[in-house]
Amino acid sequence: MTEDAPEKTADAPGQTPSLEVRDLTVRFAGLTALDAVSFTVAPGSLHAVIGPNGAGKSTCFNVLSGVYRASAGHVHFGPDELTGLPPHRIAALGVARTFQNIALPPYATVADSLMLGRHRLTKAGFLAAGLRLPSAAREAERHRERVQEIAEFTGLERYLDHPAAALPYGLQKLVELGRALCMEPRLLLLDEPVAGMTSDERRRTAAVIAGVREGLGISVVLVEHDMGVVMRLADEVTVLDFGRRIASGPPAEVQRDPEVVRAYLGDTNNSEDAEEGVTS
Amino acid sequence: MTTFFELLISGISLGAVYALIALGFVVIFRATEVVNFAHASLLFAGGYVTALLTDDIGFWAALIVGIAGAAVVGSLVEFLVIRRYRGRDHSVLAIVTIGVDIVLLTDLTRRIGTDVLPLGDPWGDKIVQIGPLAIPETRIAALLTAALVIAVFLLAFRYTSWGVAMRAAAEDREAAALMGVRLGRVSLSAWAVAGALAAIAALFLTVFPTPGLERNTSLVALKAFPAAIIGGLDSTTGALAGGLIVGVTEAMVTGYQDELSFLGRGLGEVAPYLVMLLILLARPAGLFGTRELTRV
Amino acid sequence: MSSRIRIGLIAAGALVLLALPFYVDRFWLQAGLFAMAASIGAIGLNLLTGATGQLSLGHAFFLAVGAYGYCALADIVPTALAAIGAVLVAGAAGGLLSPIAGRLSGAYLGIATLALIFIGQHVLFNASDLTGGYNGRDVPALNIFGLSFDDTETVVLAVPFESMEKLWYAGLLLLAACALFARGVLRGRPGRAMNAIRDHRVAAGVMGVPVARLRAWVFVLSSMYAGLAGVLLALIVQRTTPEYFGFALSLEYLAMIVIGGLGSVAGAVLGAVFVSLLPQLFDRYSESLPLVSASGTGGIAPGEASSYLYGAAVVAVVLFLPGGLVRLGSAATPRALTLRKKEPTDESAPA
Amino acid sequence: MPHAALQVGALTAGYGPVRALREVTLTVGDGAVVAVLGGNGAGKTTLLRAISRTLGFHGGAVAGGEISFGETRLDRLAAPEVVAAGVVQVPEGRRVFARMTVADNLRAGALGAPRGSRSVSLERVHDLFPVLLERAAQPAGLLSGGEQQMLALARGLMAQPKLLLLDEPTLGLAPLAAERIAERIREINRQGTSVLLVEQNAAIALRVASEAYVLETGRVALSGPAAELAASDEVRRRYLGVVDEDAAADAERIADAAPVLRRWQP
Amino acid sequence: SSKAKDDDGDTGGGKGAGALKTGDGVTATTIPLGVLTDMTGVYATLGKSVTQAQQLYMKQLNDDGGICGRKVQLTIRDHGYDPRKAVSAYTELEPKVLGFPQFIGSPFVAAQKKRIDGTDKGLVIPQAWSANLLGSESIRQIGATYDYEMINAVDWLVKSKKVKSGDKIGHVYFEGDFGENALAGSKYAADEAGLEVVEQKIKPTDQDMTAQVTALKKAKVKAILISAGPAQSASLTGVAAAANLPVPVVGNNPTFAPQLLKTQAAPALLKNFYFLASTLPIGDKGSGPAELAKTYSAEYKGDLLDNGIIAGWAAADVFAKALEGACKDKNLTREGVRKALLSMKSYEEGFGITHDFSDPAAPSTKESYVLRPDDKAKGGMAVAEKAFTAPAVEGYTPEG
Ligand SMILES: Nc1ncnc2c1ncn2[C@@H]1O[C@H](COP(=O)(O)OP(=O)(O)OP(=O)(O)O)[C@@H](O)[C@H]1O
Ligand SMILES: Nc1ncnc2c1ncn2[C@@H]1O[C@H](COP(=O)(O)OP(=O)(O)OP(=O)(O)O)[C@@H](O)[C@H]1O
Ligand SMILES: [Mg+2]
Ligand SMILES: [Mg+2]
Repeated sequence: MTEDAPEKTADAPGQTPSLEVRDLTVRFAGLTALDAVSFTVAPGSLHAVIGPNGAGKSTCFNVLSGVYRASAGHVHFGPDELTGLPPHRIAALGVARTFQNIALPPYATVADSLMLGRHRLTKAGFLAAGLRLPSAAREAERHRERVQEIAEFTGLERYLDHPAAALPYGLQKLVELGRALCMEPRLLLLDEPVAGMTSDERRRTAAVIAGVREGLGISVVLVEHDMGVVMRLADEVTVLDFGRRIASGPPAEVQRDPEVVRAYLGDTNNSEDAEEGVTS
Repeated sequence: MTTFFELLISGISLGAVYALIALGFVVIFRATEVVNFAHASLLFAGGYVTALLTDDIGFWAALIVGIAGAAVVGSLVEFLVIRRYRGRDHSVLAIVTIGVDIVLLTDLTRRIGTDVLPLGDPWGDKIVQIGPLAIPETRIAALLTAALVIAVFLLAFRYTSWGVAMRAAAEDREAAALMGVRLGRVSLSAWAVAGALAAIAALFLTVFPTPGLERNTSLVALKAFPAAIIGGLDSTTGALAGGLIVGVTEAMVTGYQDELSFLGRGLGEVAPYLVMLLILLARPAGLFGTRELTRV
Repeated sequence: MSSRIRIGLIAAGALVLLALPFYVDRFWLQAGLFAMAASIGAIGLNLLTGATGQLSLGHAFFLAVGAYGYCALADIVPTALAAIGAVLVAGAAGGLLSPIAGRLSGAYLGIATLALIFIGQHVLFNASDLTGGYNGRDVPALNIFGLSFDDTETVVLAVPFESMEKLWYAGLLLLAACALFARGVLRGRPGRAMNAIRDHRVAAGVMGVPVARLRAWVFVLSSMYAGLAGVLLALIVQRTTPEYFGFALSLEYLAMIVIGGLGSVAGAVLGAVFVSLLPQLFDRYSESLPLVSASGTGGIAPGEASSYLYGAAVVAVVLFLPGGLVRLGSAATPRALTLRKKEPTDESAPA
Repeated sequence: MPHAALQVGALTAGYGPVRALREVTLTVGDGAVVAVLGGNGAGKTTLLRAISRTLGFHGGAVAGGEISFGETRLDRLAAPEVVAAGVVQVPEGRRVFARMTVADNLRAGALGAPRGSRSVSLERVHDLFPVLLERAAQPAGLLSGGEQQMLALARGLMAQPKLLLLDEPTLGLAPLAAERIAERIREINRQGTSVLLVEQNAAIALRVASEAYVLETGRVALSGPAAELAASDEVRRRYLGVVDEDAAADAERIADAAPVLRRWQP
Repeated sequence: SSKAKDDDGDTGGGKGAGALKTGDGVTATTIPLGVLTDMTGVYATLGKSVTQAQQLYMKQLNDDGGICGRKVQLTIRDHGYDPRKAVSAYTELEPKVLGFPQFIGSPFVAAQKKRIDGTDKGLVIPQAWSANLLGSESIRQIGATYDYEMINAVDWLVKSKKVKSGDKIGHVYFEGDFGENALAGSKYAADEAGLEVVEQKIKPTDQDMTAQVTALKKAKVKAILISAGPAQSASLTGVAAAANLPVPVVGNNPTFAPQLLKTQAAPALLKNFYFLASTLPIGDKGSGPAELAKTYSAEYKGDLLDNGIIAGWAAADVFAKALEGACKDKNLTREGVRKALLSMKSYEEGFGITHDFSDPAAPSTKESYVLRPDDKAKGGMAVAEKAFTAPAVEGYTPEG
């Protein structure tokens, strides 16, 4: 049996190609969630996608990861066209993502959840696993070590034996991040990675994300409502509203864009103002 | 041509009975997301109580007691078993209902033993003649009942608080409890209603042209499975459509058995399943069922 | 349980199993063999239903494919090859269903597989050239390198070995191999992917698991286990009849994995032993059981009593022993505790 | 209408051997807005579950202490009875009924409310979140994350609670939307509903609340008037992130200090 | 202790020429027999009556002193029509008993045929009359097989119901050995008589015969044969009558149950239904049935009377007679019993038909009674025509 041997992958580390989203359109019955959206993620950069609730950010991720099908438009990741590929083929190209609504198994431990991220990088099929071929054992051993490394990096090593689903919300978000990292992605899609965290924890998580980009040199697309984190991390920001791109550019520029302020930020802006609110 | 229409009519009338049974599955499925494999034994229980009493207290009274009896059995199943399940996996609960079914069926078949029990209905073997077509009165009654009951449920699910509470509880018990839904009561009422429906289905399954309730009756109820699936497990309209499709398929294939004999004889029972497979290939959630929603 | 005690227990158990044919009579050996065949089938179903979350009511169909496939192939090739061939044919039959097995899940898949039973029985009854129709077929005895698993007596250590004694060892060997294989699968990479599909289909896909393909392969694997169970059953009964491979049989297998423990190999074996030995014990000892009366005396017949008990066991296990019989042994592990639901104990370590 | 105060006294609760709350004492005065802050796993959600009697759904239980709302001892009731007593929780993680339409979700929310008032609350809710009216016929599961959060909140309001328990109501909301929620909470409160607010967005929480508690590993670490807490250094640093200006540098510093993830060499 | 062979041990306790030879579980005081029945499965109807009748028979026999000074002891196993349980039960009882006066389920008997004929060789009386069990010295049915019954039925239709060459007759039959063996007979006889058979195969879960009747009506059949269960014959007869297809319906063996006369189909059954059997009905005035009915009712108060009682009683009686024969031959072993049975050429125990057990390849009789429902008779059946054998039977050889 040769069941699910991983697809041939074109990825060699260090060669992160650019992600090109061209005129991407997604329609649902009676609703256009994405309307001819285009943007480019330069290799190794961190690109933030922001916008009001329901603007189409997660929908965009869903298309990029193959969960939804685009009604029109294209997504190219280097030489590969992502539109139309099933999720596992996209994963095989080195695209990893986290979920806005946590998607962790209810009983598996954190370690096992992270190991699942290694799926595409490992080969052992039914025969190898069933017969316990030494190759399968060696492979598992090697990848467990890497999982340990990633757990240490994300600060999860204390929880490796815990069932992931019983962890508090913020830690579950971290497990999601760790699992995506375990896929050794070339493109990492993060959907609201710091939602539900305290300021302290946000900072730590932001540091992890920054560290990922530094250490691995991969591209990251970040959806986040925490403007602090976005400003801090992003090289480039695209703003969506009602499925349309209303602005894009460097963070500081975008933040001043009146359209963005009207649709998204509101005139009270961010934590400084919030603090004023408290002290006044 | 007459043969064709005779078969069509006979199929539709048989289908009405299947639809009634399938509706029982649908009610439980919508209320609890559980496929109730014990439905056949609820049906058996209802029929048995009716048959037992019909000589002593008359048919209508017996029918009412039978319906109530099956409702009680349904409630007991909920109260003693379903309610006590703490997990979240609906497949496991489905398997639990298999266990319940085994216990109930063993008991009822033991009681019924070797008898064939007539339900003493007022329609007897009377026939309504429409042109060259003969339709048993019982089947017209079944069709009307099925249509009525299904309409009532359609409205109830959609427009009453009971329906909203039931669907909410089925999807997320905790969130429903946070809305003030009394989970126990809702689920109990669903099972009671399913029991009552089963008893009504039992009536039409065991009156003319079948001789009465006997140990195989519960097996016949299995034929409502493809009906429920073809229509879509969570759709009341689907139950009706599925029931009719199964009934007509079965009647046609049986009636034209000679022409189809290259597929082997006795295909009538198998044909609905083949139809079901074909439909599932095209529509994985049945004709009227809601597709699994995934939003991440 | 320390691992040394554990190994000791396992060794002792193995020794007892190996010695049994020298001491117990044909009836018990046959009962044991039925349990072994059931265990193999149940392991296969547990891979599918327990580990991957794909409900199947069609397991009996694949048992039939194995049993009949063996008979039919034995007409043209040596029996040993026929046995292997039958398992492959069962797998292929599972593969044919992959458009459905890959796409459907939950109740829909369950009832779609129910169709297999009815279609399968229809074929068994009607394709009489191949299946012997209602009469069924005689099962040719297995013959491996001149060792024939039939009723000719071979005397071993002064004990006459007939078919059951010989099959006993074959059965043990097969069961051990199947169990170890399944365990390896479950603990390895495929097992993780299977669980991921069960727990969160979309996430599994995004992690790189080819959901439909893996589901289809698990279906194939589980069908092969069922096929092997069918071959073994046929060899034990020495005759295949179509009625046997019905709905009730599929339900029995589901009951086994639920009673034993979903998703675990040991659970499948425990459940299979429980479900297949229970009625035999009842029958055999009906005279001495309270409440149960011997057949033909009115009252609750042994067959009924075991039906009651096995239905009730399914319910009771799910309600009171979530995780199945297999949890009885491992209840004390810390991981089981964090998932178990009970009042907090007072002296407990901080999280 | 007469309102009552929520009293939580020496509450201890946990999940199996996991102790999530230890002797937590807390009061939500009549008509007050009280915020609860705390890091991940501090026990905030557990506190709300204990009050709304839904710990059982998670395999948890109250081990000691008492909870009362006015004259009513909540810790002796079942979850639906708590709702009937006027205490309604908007749970963490939205928990909308995915397969029901938005409209039916709102109807479900009103199941615990007096019958006559439904259309009024429906109007109010649509006023607050116009998008819900637009999407009335759409299955709730298909809404975006933030839209679901609005629906969850709206659904909770449909029950017309006397005390509203909010578990991270601004989670995943855009800044503008979060601001609007904050305003709305104040407004609801002005109309007479007390609020117990669990928030990660401490800035908003402290602005809305009159009093605040800080939970740490299941214990009350700090408490007092919201303004006072907001001024404390500890709270400023940990929950308000007022050192944001240095965040980038901070991030780099942490990244340097933390183990570095190197590329994987297959 | 191991089960190692301690040489010839317990086989044949008897020594010397004049002494009684015993074996296979027979002791100085008891003759153990096995009963493999179905009291909880699809043939529970039959199983219960047969078993109770046999228990009653043995009780009386033992009260009268037993056989060869020994009491006959029945061990009963209910297999619920599950092949695995049936095989297990046979395996369990076989080493302990001399023979089986009852074994329900011809597929299971067939499954054990190899062992019964090969090594075990104990006398088995199946309560199934499928021709494929013929041809074994150890497996002996009592009565005509299904195919012969149907040959007689067709003959009777031609003789008494004005069915003539060129006509069509319907045959509704169960999937499985019962229905298909019956079909073999009806097709043979139809061929001989120049009739055409319209086949309708059904399953036990088909309980509404409307579609079948429609198809048969379309084919313009002049009579309908049915080899199915009671529910099906009631539905078939009722629907045919209601659909203006007033043709005779003729069933065999388990097609009828007295309970049917309480159902809506009763009038139609009384009018159009006939039934072929190899014994008198239990409600017959003849001394055999009447006496049996009386003793049976006295023992099992409230239980319905049906023809299973006669079948069980007759099987017990035949077995007992064979035991007596074996006793007389001083050979109370499996072999002795078999031989004794082979020498019974004209056995008659008051149920109207004479049996000849000397040829294992042929059924013990080829005669059938035609019965008809009678709501006044016990067991709901009365004789419509005396036992006869169709001439066509002569040229017929079962496929067995
Ligand atoms: N499968 C679907 N079917 C129908 N409508 C959908 C589906 N998925 C998303 N939508 C709609 O598309 C719009 C965009 O949703 P999306 O999840 O992309 O928003 P978002 O930008 O991620 O918002 P948020 O910040 O709140 O998460 C929403 O209005 C949502 O209701
Ligand atoms: N279902 C559960 N089973 C076991 N332990 C649990 C469960 N839910 C929560 N816990 C534990 O209880 C403690 C408190 O969790 P709680 O969810 O109340 O924290 P929280 O303050 O709401 O955190 P967050 O801000 O992440 O939502 C944590 O240690 C957590 O691991
Ligand atoms: Mg989103
Ligand atoms: Mg929380």
